[in-house]
Amino acid sequence: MREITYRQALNEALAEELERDPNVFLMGEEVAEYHGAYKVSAGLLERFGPKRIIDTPISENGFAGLGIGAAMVGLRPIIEFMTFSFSLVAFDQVVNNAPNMFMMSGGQFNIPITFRGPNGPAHQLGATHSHATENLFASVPGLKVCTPATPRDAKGLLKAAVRDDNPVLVLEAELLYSSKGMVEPPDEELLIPLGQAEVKREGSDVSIICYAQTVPLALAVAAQLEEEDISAEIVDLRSIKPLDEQAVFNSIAKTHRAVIVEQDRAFCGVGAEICYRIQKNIFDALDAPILRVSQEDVPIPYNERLEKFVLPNADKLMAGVKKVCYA
Amino acid sequence: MREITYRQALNEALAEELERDPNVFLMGEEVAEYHGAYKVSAGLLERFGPKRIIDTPISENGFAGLGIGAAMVGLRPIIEFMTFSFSLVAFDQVVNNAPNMFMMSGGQFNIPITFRGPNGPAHQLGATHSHATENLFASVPGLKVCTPATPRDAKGLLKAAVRDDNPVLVLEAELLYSSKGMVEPPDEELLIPLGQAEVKREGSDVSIICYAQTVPLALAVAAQLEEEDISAEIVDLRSIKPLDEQAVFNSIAKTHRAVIVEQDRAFCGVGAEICYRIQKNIFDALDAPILRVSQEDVPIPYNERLEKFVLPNADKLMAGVKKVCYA
Amino acid sequence: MQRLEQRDEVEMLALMLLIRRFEERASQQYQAQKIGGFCHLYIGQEAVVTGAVAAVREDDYIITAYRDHAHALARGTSANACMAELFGKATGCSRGLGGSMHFFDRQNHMYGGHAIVGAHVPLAAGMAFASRYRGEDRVTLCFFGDGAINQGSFHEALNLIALYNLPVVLICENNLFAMGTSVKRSTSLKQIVDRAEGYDIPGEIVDGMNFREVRDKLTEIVGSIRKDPHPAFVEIRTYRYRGHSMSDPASYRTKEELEKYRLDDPITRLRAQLTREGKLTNEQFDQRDKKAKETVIASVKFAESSPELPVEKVYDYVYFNGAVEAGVSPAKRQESAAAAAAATE
Amino acid sequence: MQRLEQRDEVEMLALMLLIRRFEERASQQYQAQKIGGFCHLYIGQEAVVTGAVAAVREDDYIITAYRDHAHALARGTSANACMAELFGKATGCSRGLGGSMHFFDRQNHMYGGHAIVGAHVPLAAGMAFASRYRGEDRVTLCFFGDGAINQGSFHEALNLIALYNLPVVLICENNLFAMGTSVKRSTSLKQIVDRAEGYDIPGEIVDGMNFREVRDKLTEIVGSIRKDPHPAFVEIRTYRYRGHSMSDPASYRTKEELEKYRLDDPITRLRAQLTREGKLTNEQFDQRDKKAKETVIASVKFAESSPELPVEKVYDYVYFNGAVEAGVSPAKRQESAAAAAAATE
Ligand SMILES: Cc1ncc(C[n+]2csc(CCOP(=O)(O)OP(=O)(O)O)c2C)c(N)n1
Ligand SMILES: Cc1ncc(C[n+]2csc(CCOP(=O)(O)OP(=O)(O)O)c2C)c(N)n1
Ligand SMILES: [Mg+2]
Ligand SMILES: [Mg+2]
Repeated sequence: MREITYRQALNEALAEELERDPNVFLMGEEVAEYHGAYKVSAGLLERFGPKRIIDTPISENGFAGLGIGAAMVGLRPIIEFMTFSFSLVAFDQVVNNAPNMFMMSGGQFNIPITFRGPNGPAHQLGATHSHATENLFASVPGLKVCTPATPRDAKGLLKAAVRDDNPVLVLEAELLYSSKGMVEPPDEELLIPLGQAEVKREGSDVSIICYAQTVPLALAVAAQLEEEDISAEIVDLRSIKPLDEQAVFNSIAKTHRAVIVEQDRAFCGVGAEICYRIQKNIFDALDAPILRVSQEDVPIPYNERLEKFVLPNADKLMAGVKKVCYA
Repeated sequence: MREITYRQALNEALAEELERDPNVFLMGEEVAEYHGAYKVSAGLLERFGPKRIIDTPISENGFAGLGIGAAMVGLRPIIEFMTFSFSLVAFDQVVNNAPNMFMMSGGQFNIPITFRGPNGPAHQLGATHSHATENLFASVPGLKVCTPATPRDAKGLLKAAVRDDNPVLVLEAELLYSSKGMVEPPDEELLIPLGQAEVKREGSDVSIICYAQTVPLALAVAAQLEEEDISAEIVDLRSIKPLDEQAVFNSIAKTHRAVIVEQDRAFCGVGAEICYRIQKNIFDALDAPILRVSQEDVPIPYNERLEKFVLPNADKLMAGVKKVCYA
Repeated sequence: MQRLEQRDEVEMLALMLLIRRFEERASQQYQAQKIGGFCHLYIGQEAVVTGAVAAVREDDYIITAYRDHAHALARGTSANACMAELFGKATGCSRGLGGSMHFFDRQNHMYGGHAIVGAHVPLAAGMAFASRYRGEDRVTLCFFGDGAINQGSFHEALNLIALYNLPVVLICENNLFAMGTSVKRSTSLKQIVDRAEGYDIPGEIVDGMNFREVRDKLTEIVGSIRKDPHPAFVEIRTYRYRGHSMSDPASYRTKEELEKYRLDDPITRLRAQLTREGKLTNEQFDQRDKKAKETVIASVKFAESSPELPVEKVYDYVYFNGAVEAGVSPAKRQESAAAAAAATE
Repeated sequence: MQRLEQRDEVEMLALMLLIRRFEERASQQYQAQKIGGFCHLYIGQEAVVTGAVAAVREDDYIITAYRDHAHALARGTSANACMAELFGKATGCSRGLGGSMHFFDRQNHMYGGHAIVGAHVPLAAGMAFASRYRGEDRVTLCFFGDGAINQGSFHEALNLIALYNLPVVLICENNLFAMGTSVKRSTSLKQIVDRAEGYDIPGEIVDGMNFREVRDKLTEIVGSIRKDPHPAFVEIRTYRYRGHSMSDPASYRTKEELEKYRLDDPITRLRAQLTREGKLTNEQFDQRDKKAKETVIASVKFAESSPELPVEKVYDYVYFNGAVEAGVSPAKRQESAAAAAAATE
């Protein structure tokens, strides 16, 4: 194991998959000569050449569709959205063509494509540039959605996504690109199955369900809670779809209390989905209502303090945990 | 009161609002000369002329945006999507421009626009043409979403939508266009406020929360349940956003049991949202876990039997109600 | 599947007859409520896809919109598989899961059947991208309607196709209407082909009621692309005799206009040409037509007697391999593709 | 607000200086972390918006993308309101809620500030639609970058604009790059203006480093549109001296290229023209420049000392009237608009 950044982990995943399978290619705005707006594809053009690392015009709908067409006939495209806020102009391709083709063709055309890029509010980018899209895409049958929080998960999930024979969205967290973590050495194959949560910290009093940017947030809050003698278990979903509900149930069976801290909007969000499943399946195990900590239901303002105010944060999570613990 | 169809009710609402306010216009594919793909705009071109009833090319993104721009400078556009499955190609305009402008401009530009058209699976149209979009749009702050189930609600909600100073989506139900119901006479102004649910049938044993196409379904099931001595209360949400959670709580406070029957996909759907709110607010009132009846999480197949199998239906709702009633 | 070399003009006429008779029968079965959903007929436009298919190799890629029955038939999908698809049966070319607007036949290189207007043009770009990526000399034919040229996806795809210089023939089947909207009311262009200029893609206008002109023009274009990959745009002028879909009375156009085009019928025209040249007798024509009718009647029987998928099978068509694990082997993928293809026979 | 009649060339030069000094100061404040998010500077392109604004009436509609500081300043939004917006303050032109990419100023007819590439072009169509609907003779100026022409929304809007014959001037600020992608790598067109042919919209190329050329060309076009509404397309060739945004080192282009354009600087050029013609002394120029610098320094002070919105106020900006009731009176709407406009002073 060695310590690398989340960005580097993604870069390694891309390089390894490009190396392994000649049908894999990377396409998107500024991915080649510019090395990616966030430098995730640094060095790939030099190593794999312009045939496989391909810059595009600003045409998300066009190149998302191009990727799907290429996948229909056997290639395995990795499509980068500079951010998932820009995937909204390609929404129809991602939700209508990619996931429906397998059903509509009676099983003749599966679409082995990976859409990836940063997702969720970053820092003061304003309402148009701060979309967390996980609930929108996870709602669509036929898509898979994963949301890595650590360098190790980023590498393992992205590699699994590229090898998956279905459309997979890898929603990266821009604010984590420079964060560091331990990852297996490059000569050890690292694949993390889609749909497997991970308990990032054991605890006994309350389960905090989180993913992506909210994982480090939850871990920090758990450390603080420890000082107040509340033992929080941190369940990192890692994938939103398939959703590892069993891991969530297992944790709550132990703690009897749950707070979900999500990156997206509350309304029809990931937290709502998890809540439904918990109460349906282990209703009697619950000692308190489930709480969710989410974005406020407002367009994201530019002003820094207002932005912080509307995003999930440590104070809100802390308050939520105390409430479910009646502490 | 007189009996008219849902289609006619919508047509009246359009005509009355066009008559009332010269800033109102209707735009969309085939709305003028063809009278609408589903004839909702029959007669309007003849009455209001081509300046106000405007046919477009097949450019949903373009004319949705055109409507938003016109709304920025004081007009009150009604934009018809031939179906909301086609709103997906205009997704960015609807979720990024319409609802964010008011925030991003610091309150200078509100967008008084109505997007309307049929939504949700109709009959054997296949995966691309059967999208129920309510959860996707309701998730977005700044939008309002309503889903009328009866001719009266259709008329009253559409008129309220046109008068609202914010972007409102009126999600009509294609399968209900020819259904009939009692509606106030044309000379009586009918406005149904957005965000107000209605109890469509009183009951004491279980609350069935429903909207749009699932309202007649729930009413039919309630009639059947009555024969088995189960008294179901039918709460028609009418609007998804704002969501009249109080009406839902009031009903469940009485019945202690809830089944949500929704038109969309379960995953991050409307049912999940309602479930979260119920358990958070009246956890102790619940005598059983909340159940939802939704689409199966699969792309909609063309085959009739398979399509029926994956959509919410009376059998599933019946089973759900019995389960929460431990009957 | 028929081999292309055998497809002489009489056979292509027979193909047009098959398409025509198939569509007539589909119309009848739709009215008898054996067919659900939307159903868009191709009657009047037969020379377009027939001429195009006559100009390409079996393994060239073909993709189109929702008015797609003819494209599958022209590609070699059996009338049985097509009719069964309309009936929603497991023996349909999409196993009854796609329906009229979503015909697919991988084995015969028919890549759908796409019902969101314009949204398949980027897919065509991707297919052509893949053939260039692998160094193949395949050409992609992308069919779309006159209404599609105003969609954003059309535009983005055309720019990408031009920029990457992809081997695609963009075939606009200009039948003068998109539902009830005449071309004059959907764009200010005097002719659709001019739009290609905005991408520096060479464009031509072709008479779509004339099989030979379509075939010859496309043969020329495809030959040129095969030698030296590049995009091309053709506006093929044609006409649909029926309404937009089964529910459209088409009252937005005059009987006179329809009659004018009927006089120019592509089947009548090719028949006359062949007869004049001594390549076809009336008897031979009648024989072909009879055969087409029989094939189509048989297809209805086939469809009627075919099974539907068991309802719970629907879950098998959500994710390939129905599972969530990473890394399914390419071998499995081939297997399944073959199985699916077999089902279409 | 300055009245247009007073905007003689010396004033327009002063406006260009204000824009330049504002952007330099914004850059500095960004580096000092007083400004958050993305920040795109206009330095080098000043003659484009200045020339365009000099050609229109105060009440003509103007809308642009995210490189928008200059467009607000040129429209008459105060440097104070602009700088305060960058600082996220309640006195900002968007009350600190929009930020650099989302400048709005209703009172001065500046309609944003739109950060999704291409997505504001349909809005421009709507504004022009509205002015025609009401029988006004306003013209809409829609600015966008060379990168925007490959977006679907651009395409759909252009077709609608052409079809409905709307009074819009489509102004492509071709600065040769979209982030690190040179125009040569984003489209196969030899010149961007050719894209307009695909819609039958008349197009022209204008030298964007030359204030007078921009103003004169646009005056002519706007005059023609005012008389008889129609769309027009201009490709204005310009160059941005800085990187795409504050975080871009712009290593994708050569120093020589940059130097070449700097020699053609729009401010230097207009200054030289005016000096040569005896309309401007060096002293007068220095005075204007000094004033611009002072205005901008004052704007930083203003921004620094301005209040932020209280956090809970954020809920007031989700729905107009903050409420769910139907039927808010137009009067209320006006009130609020006026209040918002007042806040930008
Ligand atoms: C994005 C989208 N918008 C609208 C529709 C509804 N629709 C289906 S076909 C059609 C007309 C298309 O006309 P054209 O492209 O000329 O093809 P044709 O029907 O003439 O073959 C429309 C509007 C759709 N399927 N997709
Ligand atoms: C739909 C969309 N895709 C990508 C981006 C990211 N992005 C912002 S600016 C830009 C380049 C735009 O270049 P151009 O249109 O030439 O304008 P310029 O920056 O040169 O003024 C890109 C790719 C975006 N904002 N929106
Ligand atoms: Mg057509
Ligand atoms: Mg540029």
